[in-house]
Amino acid sequence: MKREWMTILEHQTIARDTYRLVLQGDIVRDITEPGQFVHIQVGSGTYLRRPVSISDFDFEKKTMTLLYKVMGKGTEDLTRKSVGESLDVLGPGGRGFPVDQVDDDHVLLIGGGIGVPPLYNLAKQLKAKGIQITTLLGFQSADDAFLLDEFEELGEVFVSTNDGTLGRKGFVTDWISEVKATVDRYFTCGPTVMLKAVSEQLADLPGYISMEERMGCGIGACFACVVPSHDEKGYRRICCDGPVFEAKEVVLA
Amino acid sequence: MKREWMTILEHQTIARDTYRLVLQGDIVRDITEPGQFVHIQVGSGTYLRRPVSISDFDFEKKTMTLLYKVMGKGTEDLTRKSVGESLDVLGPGGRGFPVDQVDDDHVLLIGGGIGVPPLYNLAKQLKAKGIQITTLLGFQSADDAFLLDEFEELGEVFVSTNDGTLGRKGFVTDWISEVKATVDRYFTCGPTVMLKAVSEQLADLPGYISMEERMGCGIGACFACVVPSHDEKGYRRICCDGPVFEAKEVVLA
Amino acid sequence: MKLSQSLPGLQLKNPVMPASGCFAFGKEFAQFYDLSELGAVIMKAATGEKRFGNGTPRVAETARGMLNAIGLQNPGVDAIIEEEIPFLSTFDTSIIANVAGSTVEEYVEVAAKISAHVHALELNISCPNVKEGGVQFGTDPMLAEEVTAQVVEASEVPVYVKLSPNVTNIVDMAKAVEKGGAAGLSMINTLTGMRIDPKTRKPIIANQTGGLSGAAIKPVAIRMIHQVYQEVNLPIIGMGGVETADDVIEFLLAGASAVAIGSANFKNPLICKEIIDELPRALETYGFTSIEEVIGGAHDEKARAGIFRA
Amino acid sequence: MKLSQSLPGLQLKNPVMPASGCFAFGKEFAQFYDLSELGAVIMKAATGEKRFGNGTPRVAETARGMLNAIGLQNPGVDAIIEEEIPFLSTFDTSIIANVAGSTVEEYVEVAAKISAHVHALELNISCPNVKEGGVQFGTDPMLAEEVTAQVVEASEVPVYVKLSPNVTNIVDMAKAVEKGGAAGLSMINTLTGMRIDPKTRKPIIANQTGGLSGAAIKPVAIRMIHQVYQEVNLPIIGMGGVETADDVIEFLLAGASAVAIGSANFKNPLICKEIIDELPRALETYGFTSIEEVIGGAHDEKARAGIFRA
Ligand SMILES: Cc1cc2nc3c(=O)[nH]c(=O)nc-3n(C[C@H](O)[C@H](O)[C@H](O)COP(=O)(O)OP(=O)(O)OC[C@H]3O[C@@H](n4cnc5c(N)ncnc54)[C@H](O)[C@@H]3O)c2cc1C
Ligand SMILES: Cc1cc2nc3c(=O)[nH]c(=O)nc-3n(C[C@H](O)[C@H](O)[C@H](O)COP(=O)(O)OP(=O)(O)OC[C@H]3O[C@@H](n4cnc5c(N)ncnc54)[C@H](O)[C@@H]3O)c2cc1C
Ligand SMILES: Cc1cc2nc3c(=O)[nH]c(=O)nc-3n(C[C@H](O)[C@H](O)[C@H](O)COP(=O)(O)O)c2cc1C
Ligand SMILES: Cc1cc2nc3c(=O)[nH]c(=O)nc-3n(C[C@H](O)[C@H](O)[C@H](O)COP(=O)(O)O)c2cc1C
Ligand code: FES
Ligand code: FES
Repeated sequence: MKREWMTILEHQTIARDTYRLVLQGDIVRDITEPGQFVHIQVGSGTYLRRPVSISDFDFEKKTMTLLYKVMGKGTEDLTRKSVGESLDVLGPGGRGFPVDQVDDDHVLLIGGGIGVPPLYNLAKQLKAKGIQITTLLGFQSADDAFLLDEFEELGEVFVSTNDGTLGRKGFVTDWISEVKATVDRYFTCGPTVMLKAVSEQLADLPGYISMEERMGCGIGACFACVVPSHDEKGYRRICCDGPVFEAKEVVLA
Repeated sequence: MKREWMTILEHQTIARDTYRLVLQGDIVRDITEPGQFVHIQVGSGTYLRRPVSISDFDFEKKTMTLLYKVMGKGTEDLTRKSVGESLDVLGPGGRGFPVDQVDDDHVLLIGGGIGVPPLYNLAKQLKAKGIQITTLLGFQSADDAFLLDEFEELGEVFVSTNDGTLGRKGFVTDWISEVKATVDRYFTCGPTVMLKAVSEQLADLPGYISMEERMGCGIGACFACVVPSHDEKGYRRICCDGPVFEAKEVVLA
Repeated sequence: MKLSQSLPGLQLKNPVMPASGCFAFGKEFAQFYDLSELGAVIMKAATGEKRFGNGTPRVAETARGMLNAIGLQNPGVDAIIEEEIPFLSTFDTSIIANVAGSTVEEYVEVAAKISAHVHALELNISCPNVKEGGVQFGTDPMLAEEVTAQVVEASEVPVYVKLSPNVTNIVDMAKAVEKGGAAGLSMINTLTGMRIDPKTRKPIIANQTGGLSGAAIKPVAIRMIHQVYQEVNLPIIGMGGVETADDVIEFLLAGASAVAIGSANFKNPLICKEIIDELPRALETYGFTSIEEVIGGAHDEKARAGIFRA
Repeated sequence: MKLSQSLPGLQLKNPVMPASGCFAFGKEFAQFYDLSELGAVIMKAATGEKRFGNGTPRVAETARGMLNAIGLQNPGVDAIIEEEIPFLSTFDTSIIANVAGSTVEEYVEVAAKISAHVHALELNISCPNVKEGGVQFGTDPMLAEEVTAQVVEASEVPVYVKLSPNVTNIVDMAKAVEKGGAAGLSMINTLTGMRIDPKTRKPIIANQTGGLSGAAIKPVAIRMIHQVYQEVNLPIIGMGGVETADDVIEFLLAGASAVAIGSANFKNPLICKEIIDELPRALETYGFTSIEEVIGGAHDEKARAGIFRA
């Protein structure tokens, strides 16, 4: 883990209030798994850093792609950073999806809203291993959707939107019963209610979930980001033990 | 008095840590006297506004020139503003030099360091009225000096620096005994110790001094910027009763 | 959306007013907007005699805040009645007089004189910047109750007592002044603070300590209002770091019935008017349909928010 | 410039250390720099048994600061002694254990166990985020004196008592723990605060209130240290909003002998090391020739700064 002023190579909007940010720097070389995140100091208008998942990365070019949605002051301020400026980044943080340990035939990826990004590089790596991928993506509305084409290149994709403006109207979880029969494992990221619904519907399958919580340090020192766990230790820190956990490891509220 | 987002037309360094900032906007039209100031909100990194004197202005072009020296966080942040950006300005504030009421033959201007700027437009207006001007300018060192040529176009100029790198070595007040015999009135701006020395040495002449104090509101409402006065009222607010006072009006600490 | 509301002595057309000491007696701000737009105006502190206040510097900047030690400079209660209130009275807004003093007698004298000319009093027992008296009244519940009772007795209008945050137990203070007959509370005054300049090696403020205000103290204000709202049945005028319409909503949710804006007037002299203009839209954004629904809305026993709290 | 200094139990090679709860037990920061560079390390609070702490969210952002309500999550004193202190002991720096508890017995038990393994204790009687016990110890001088005396009795190493700023009279608290036998003071802990989210209409922090830290509270910390320095003859470890070398100097001028850095570690994990590196140059800029000259330098009775204050 490093603190580095990374250079902004690209920065543009890709969906409603949603931005794609490409950063270059040495931190990229330390990435070990898809699903890790970086902790960004946006500027002097915010106090705490903001965690954002690494959606994709390129070792050779030392670049990483972040996709973020404007949710408040920090992400709002972030939109004003221009190409060529540098950004105070701490990372890569935490443990991602243990792609090396996966040797299934067919896996299911389930992403909701701004939980979709960390699944993208995961999908690429799984596909490279020859694993078949089915992806369920859920968004509020057609205007909020992104990465559709990219996931379609990697496997079958089913989309749902809350208002039915794209794909099926409803929740991403509505697709699960139709696809679960053929898959060996699932990987999911999204709002906690979705993670809970997914892990309940797929309770009989092994799965990995990526979680969110408000962070202080982002490196495991402050215990802001804990989630209760089922073992004797009693907790996990999302920033360093996670953000990716085996579904059965943690207690979803 | 207005609050306005003024446009930065020029911004460059003119001496060590000293900058020239040209702003355009409607506030210029409200200027009534040389020696008034504007109260600038530099950005979100500072809380209070920063008072800066109007050094010169042009009614037609709606421009004003500020000269400022980097003294701390606010002025430091100000240096990073670029031409074309807009700046949150409140002004024009206070009362300046009552140039309309002056009808002397020969006046003395005495400026110390970053107290020099407000005397410049004053000098131009006095000169335009046909009044002879002698100017004493004092700086730390040759590297800190500015506006020399400009004042020389308007009358005789005597310069001193603390280290002797330009003009006479010593204080601006060292010149006073040599020039005081011929002048009818004086106008001065600079650090309080200088104002006090000047007003004591020239106690027998009418004079105007421009003062500084830490400000809250800058518009007369908070009573942060008071200076004791000799009359029954007992005080003056620098931001609205001043910053320019008759030398005998106020009590210099 | 209807923003109006009645509080003891006050018909507020909206819940926003400038805080004491940050608006003088209104004249300077009247050049920026029509003061009739304000819910009310809280005037600068009045004392029995004119006061010059503390030495300068009187203000210092801090992280998202400021320190001040003005020292209650004011022309004295008589001059305020003669020279300042007539101007403010030309506007269609409620006037609240901030009453200060060093002794119970002085508080009573000022209250008795000024209360005939205003809609309510804000009893300032919390100024951290004057040596004599002020501080103890604001930190000792018994003294606070006593001075409140006497001022309430002397006043023709309802008395809001302004509480100091520099106490171990804010609820005790609030209960004490409630017992003393306060019609409402005003909270919070400034937190006592200091800044030292490494260049001069001295406190920046001539008075050494000053009162900390601004966004920096908002979490303390919100916490204290939230605490007091649960324990004391008086309407609260909330203050401490209000800078946006969202901040107003946060104060009301905590339990304030209205808010006062202090230091932010120095950053933007139009702030009160701008927030008043923005408030309806901000309330709608968060799905509120009335001001009453917001007040105390962060409390579990939500039902209380509906009842009349005066 | 010589930055080293002896304080009771501590040989500080410089006056900078991470604050309790913001550095865990050092492991996470050891990947960023060599912990031997630190003046000392103050460990996360230890309680008798392991504690899970409060619900989440446990942190919220505020203006130039943050709220936290971790709730003293820690593995318990035995696990800390076995699993954490051995790692920290590999570094050439002093170790201070932060001792917490709900009862005098728990404080004494933790102190007795852990004091054999560290250089000093920081007695935490000021955690605002646990319901039982903690708060009263930190706000009632008699209870504070009592728990201090018993912990001092039980401890093999000097005890620094960490004071809460949420009190009317910080000097009374400092004098009480001085009487109880404290070897030093540590101040300040966090100011109790709250933030409410207008979207959810609820406090952001699950525990409702949290402790306010960061630059926002620095003026309160400086004021309290300045006050206490004049009245109590104990060395002070100062904290609350330190973010720069200039801040360190401001704390020392106010009267602190050393400083601890808390929340700023979250903004920049290298902050302690960077400030230590910058300090000599900053001291020179302001014309200081030794650390001793800075300590208490803002006080008129400057002579006191020279004497050994332990
Ligand atoms: C491991 C992890 C990975 C994430 N990856 C992404 C991503 O790839 N793209 C993306 O758009 N968002 C992602 N998020 C969510 C993102 O961190 C928040 O949307 C962001 O912090 C909001 O900041 P703000 O200033 O805009 O909002 P504000 O509400 O103003 O933020 C206030 C505070 O709350 C925290 N906060 C608010 N929402 C969240 C949240 N959902 N999770 C954690 N902290 C929060 C902020 O960090 C900040 O400290 C991720 C969160 C985590 C924990
Ligand atoms: C009426 C008036 C006219 C001025 N005109 C000019 C000018 O034309 N050019 C110029 O360079 N400077 C001028 N000054 C001084 C200028 O305001 C300060 O140098 C500036 O505020 C310093 O801000 P800072 O953030 O750089 O310093 P910091 O020390 O970081 O400022 C901290 C706080 O102290 C205040 N402060 C610090 N020094 C002064 C000072 N000398 N006077 C008033 N407040 C101060 C700041 O405004 C701020 O609130 C003038 C001051 C006044 C009162
Ligand atoms: C410069 C200044 C002067 C003040 N004078 C008074 C006063 O005379 N009486 C009073 O009750 N409060 C006074 N206050 C406190 C404010 O009314 C208010 O309670 C406090 O500043 C918190 O609000 P804010 O953060 O919006 O400024 C003063 C505050 C400032 C900044
Ligand atoms: C996340 C967090 C956890 C903390 N935990 C403790 C603790 O366990 N024990 C303690 O005495 N203080 C604790 N504190 C208080 C800090 O040690 C420090 O006193 C306070 O944060 C002020 O310093 P700062 O402004 O530099 O953060 C904690 C502070 C934070 C922000
Ligand atoms: S954010 Fe500090 S431990 Fe996870
Ligand atoms: S700065 Fe407020 S009265 Fe002058």
